[in-house]
Amino acid sequence: MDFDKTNDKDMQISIGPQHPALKEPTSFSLALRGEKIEAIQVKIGYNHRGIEKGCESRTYIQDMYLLERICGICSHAHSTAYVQAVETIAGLQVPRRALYLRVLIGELERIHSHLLWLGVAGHEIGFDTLLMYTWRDREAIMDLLAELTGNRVNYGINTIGGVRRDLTKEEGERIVKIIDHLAEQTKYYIQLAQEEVTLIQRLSGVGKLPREDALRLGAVGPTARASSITFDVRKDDPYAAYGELDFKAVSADQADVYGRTIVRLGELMEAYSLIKQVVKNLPDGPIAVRAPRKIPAGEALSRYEAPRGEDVHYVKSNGTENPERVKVRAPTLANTQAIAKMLEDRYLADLPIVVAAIDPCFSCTDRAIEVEGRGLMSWEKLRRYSIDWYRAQGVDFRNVKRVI
Amino acid sequence: MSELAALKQKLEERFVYLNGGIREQGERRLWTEVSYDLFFEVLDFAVRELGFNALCTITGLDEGEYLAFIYHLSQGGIVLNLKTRVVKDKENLRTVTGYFPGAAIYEREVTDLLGVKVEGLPSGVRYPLPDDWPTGQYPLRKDWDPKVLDQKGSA
Amino acid sequence: MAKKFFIRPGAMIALVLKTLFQKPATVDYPNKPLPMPEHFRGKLDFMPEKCIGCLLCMKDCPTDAIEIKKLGDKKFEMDIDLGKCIYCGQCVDSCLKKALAITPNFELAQFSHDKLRVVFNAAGSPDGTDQKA
Amino acid sequence: MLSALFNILIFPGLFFLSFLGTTAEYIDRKLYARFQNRVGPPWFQPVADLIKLFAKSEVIPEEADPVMFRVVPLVALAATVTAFLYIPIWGTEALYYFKGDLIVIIYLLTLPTFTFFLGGWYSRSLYATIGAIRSVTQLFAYEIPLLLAVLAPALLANTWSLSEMTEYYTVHPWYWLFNLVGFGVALIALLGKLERVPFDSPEAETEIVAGSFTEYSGRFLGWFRWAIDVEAVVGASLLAAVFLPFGLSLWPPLVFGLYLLKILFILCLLTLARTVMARLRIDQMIDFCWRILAPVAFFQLIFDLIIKELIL
Repeated sequence: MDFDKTNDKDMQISIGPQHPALKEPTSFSLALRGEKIEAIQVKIGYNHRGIEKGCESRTYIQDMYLLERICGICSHAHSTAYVQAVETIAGLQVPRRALYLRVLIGELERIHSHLLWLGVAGHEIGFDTLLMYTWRDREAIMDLLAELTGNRVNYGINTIGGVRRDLTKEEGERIVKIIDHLAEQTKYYIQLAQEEVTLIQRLSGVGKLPREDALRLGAVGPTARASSITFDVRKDDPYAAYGELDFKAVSADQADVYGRTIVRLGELMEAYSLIKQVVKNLPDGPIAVRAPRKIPAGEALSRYEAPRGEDVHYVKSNGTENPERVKVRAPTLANTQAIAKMLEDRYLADLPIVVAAIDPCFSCTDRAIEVEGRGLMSWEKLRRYSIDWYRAQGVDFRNVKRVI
Repeated sequence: MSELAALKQKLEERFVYLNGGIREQGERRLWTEVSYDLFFEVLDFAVRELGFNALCTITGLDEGEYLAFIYHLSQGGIVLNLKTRVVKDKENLRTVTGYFPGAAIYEREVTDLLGVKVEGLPSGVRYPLPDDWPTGQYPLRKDWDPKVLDQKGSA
Repeated sequence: MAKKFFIRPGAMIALVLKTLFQKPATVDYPNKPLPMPEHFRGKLDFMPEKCIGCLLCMKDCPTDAIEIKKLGDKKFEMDIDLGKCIYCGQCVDSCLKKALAITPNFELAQFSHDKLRVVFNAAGSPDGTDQKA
Repeated sequence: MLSALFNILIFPGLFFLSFLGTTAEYIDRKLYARFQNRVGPPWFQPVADLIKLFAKSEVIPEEADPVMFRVVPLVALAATVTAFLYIPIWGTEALYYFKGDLIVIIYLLTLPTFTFFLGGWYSRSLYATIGAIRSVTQLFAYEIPLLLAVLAPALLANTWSLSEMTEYYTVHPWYWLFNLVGFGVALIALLGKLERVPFDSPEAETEIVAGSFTEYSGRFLGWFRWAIDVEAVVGASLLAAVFLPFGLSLWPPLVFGLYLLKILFILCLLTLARTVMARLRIDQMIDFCWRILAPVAFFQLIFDLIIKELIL
């Protein structure tokens, strides 16, 4: 039902922009009848930071770091998608060792993202123990990434023409050791997902998205793969070294939140096997080629299978040091279209887990207004500014009564 | 013949004016450009006959007098980048939500950021700019100056 | 699958009871130090004697955090705003003479923004105020 | 008069109960943390939290009913403390007792839930309203199984007075073993009463912020927190007295120690339950209570009837 057509019997309630269920600002306006959701309106865009516009006034090298900061969790996805597009335009032959290392970091990132997701999903349905356990396991990956790349997030491993850091033999051995441990843990979580009745009760049959609707609405990533769509960019449009590695695109046919959980858990196991293959088959050679500062005119579209789904970057160059246009389509933007469909005839209590099940990353989605020229504000000035801003919106905090 | 070349040939056979205008890039990218009055004919053929069943996104470009839009259509791993142009501030786009219901958000995005009107787009909340964004300001246009935001009365 | 599953509530009981007797996974930071790996990208270090003043670091810095000032003949000082720095380490890669290096020092929080400006002068030692960290 | 005041305010009344309540909260939180491989809070954290809340200023929404908004948290605390006076803890005799006090205890223990409802309802916030409605809906789900479960041992003892009941079980020391199924039912119902995972949908953080307590702050939230802490102890004491009435004829201090062990055991079971389960939706909760919990409680009742008529 259309949100504007809901009637007086419905209770209109808004979840967000600030709400404990949401880790990032977004807004869901719900029309509720009892516990049942009658209509829903999604508003995103609270995190628009002007990154696409910002890219146009920075050099290719600077953009790499700017785009990496679109998202903290899938930072490697964005930076790889971007450098791949630039390398295509410039016609650079990236060394094989660099491609393998990109896969290594990309899969480590997928593990850390999926473990994070599993914890968040547990928290949304009140299963905090799962949150604590998975995030504890995730720490091992974060520490590993810090050791390999120099930071726990925003790895900065990519550079145009290759990667910036090499992998030593000892580091490879350490990776395998940690991966083996995590594989054991993940097997336990897979078993848990099949045994724990409260978990199954809360996940099964919730957030149904039939295959047809998933295709129509353009869902991507695990959201789509849980609806028996087997599309995986790594398989269908192989980039980096994925063409040479052995893995399968995990999919499920439940078409609900439970299916998405199973897909992500399956992808974790695939990622472990991929990492082991990379460490074992890492080719010798240089890790980067020299890239020109001025990229010749041209355009390219690059796709990357981020943990959340297909990430698309379009880069257009005009022969100068700055790109003419950079366009980013993050996976969450494609998946938000499906939220309203998934929540049809569901309950308020299902909203957090259904939204969490697409693994939303609204920072990725929104990207683009810079607050320019205002400089740094002191605490007092910031407070003043917010009061004035709200007053302009018609909210006056001077009338709020203080009790005592 | 590769899959990509086959698709290119099919497009060239169906639309004579595309002859020589289709560029292959790498193994899985096709780039082509059509004028806007012919756009829907090519889109329809690509979606219905060639099986391009998903729209990755719509990229909007400011090319001075024109606004250019690239519709990135995908069929598995292959992407057809279909470019078209409209005259800035004069011509409107028509919605493609008939083919891809999920395209609504991309059309809202180009509406907000480049200031092109999209005919037939279902009503809904704007994206991605805030509700109190000054009208007539389109940040992705090349002549847009971010300083307008610091003027009084804007967010 | 070979393993047999049976659906029940409280499937985790055995594990949580075992965990009860394990050491906590959390670290008592900041009471106990938390060392970062050797190649962690923390605070920058500048060696003025190596700098030739090519300004490539300034050019490549994504956030304009670095400023190289010429003090005299072949004498340069670096002024860095740690509040702007995103610790990407691109300047270290860009530097032709390896006059820049990264250190694993990440505990750089300050109460005042002024203290985040660090000047590495020609004398070789930074006179910034963050050295307590 | 003075001794009555002492009983109500100091021992075994408000002060002692608050001490037990905060200790119980500490044990709950610490155990929860250790189950999750965390360190957990220091021993004074629950008291520190309460002091912090009482030191803070409170905001009452303009649309809320100011009188009800302030009064209900106190009613919640008063009701739970009163209920405790009828529960025997150091012998077979409670401080106050009369025929039918068991019903009064159960009645007094439903009052906090009603105050959650009224508090949420009169805050006029949407989240609080939904939380309030869920609280009351949940009340109808768990109260019947709880009542049926408590009824079974009472039936066996042929009395409605808790003190007389414990006396009966002291005379017949092994009869409490007949009621173990009822104990399980009452334990699950207690989870619902205390609004803990898996039955915490009335205050599900990720859905409706804090349910009924969304608009509460400062002192008033402090009263509520205090009442909930005390409610946990009183609920556990009730279960200990009804279902675990053994060793009551010993030396009173020993009985008291045994009592502490019993409620510790019950509280640990409650914590374990909330550690290993996910939150059920309110419809699933009601479904579970009516379809499974209530029939099981009924089975216990009939079982006791048969035993009483045919064997004893």
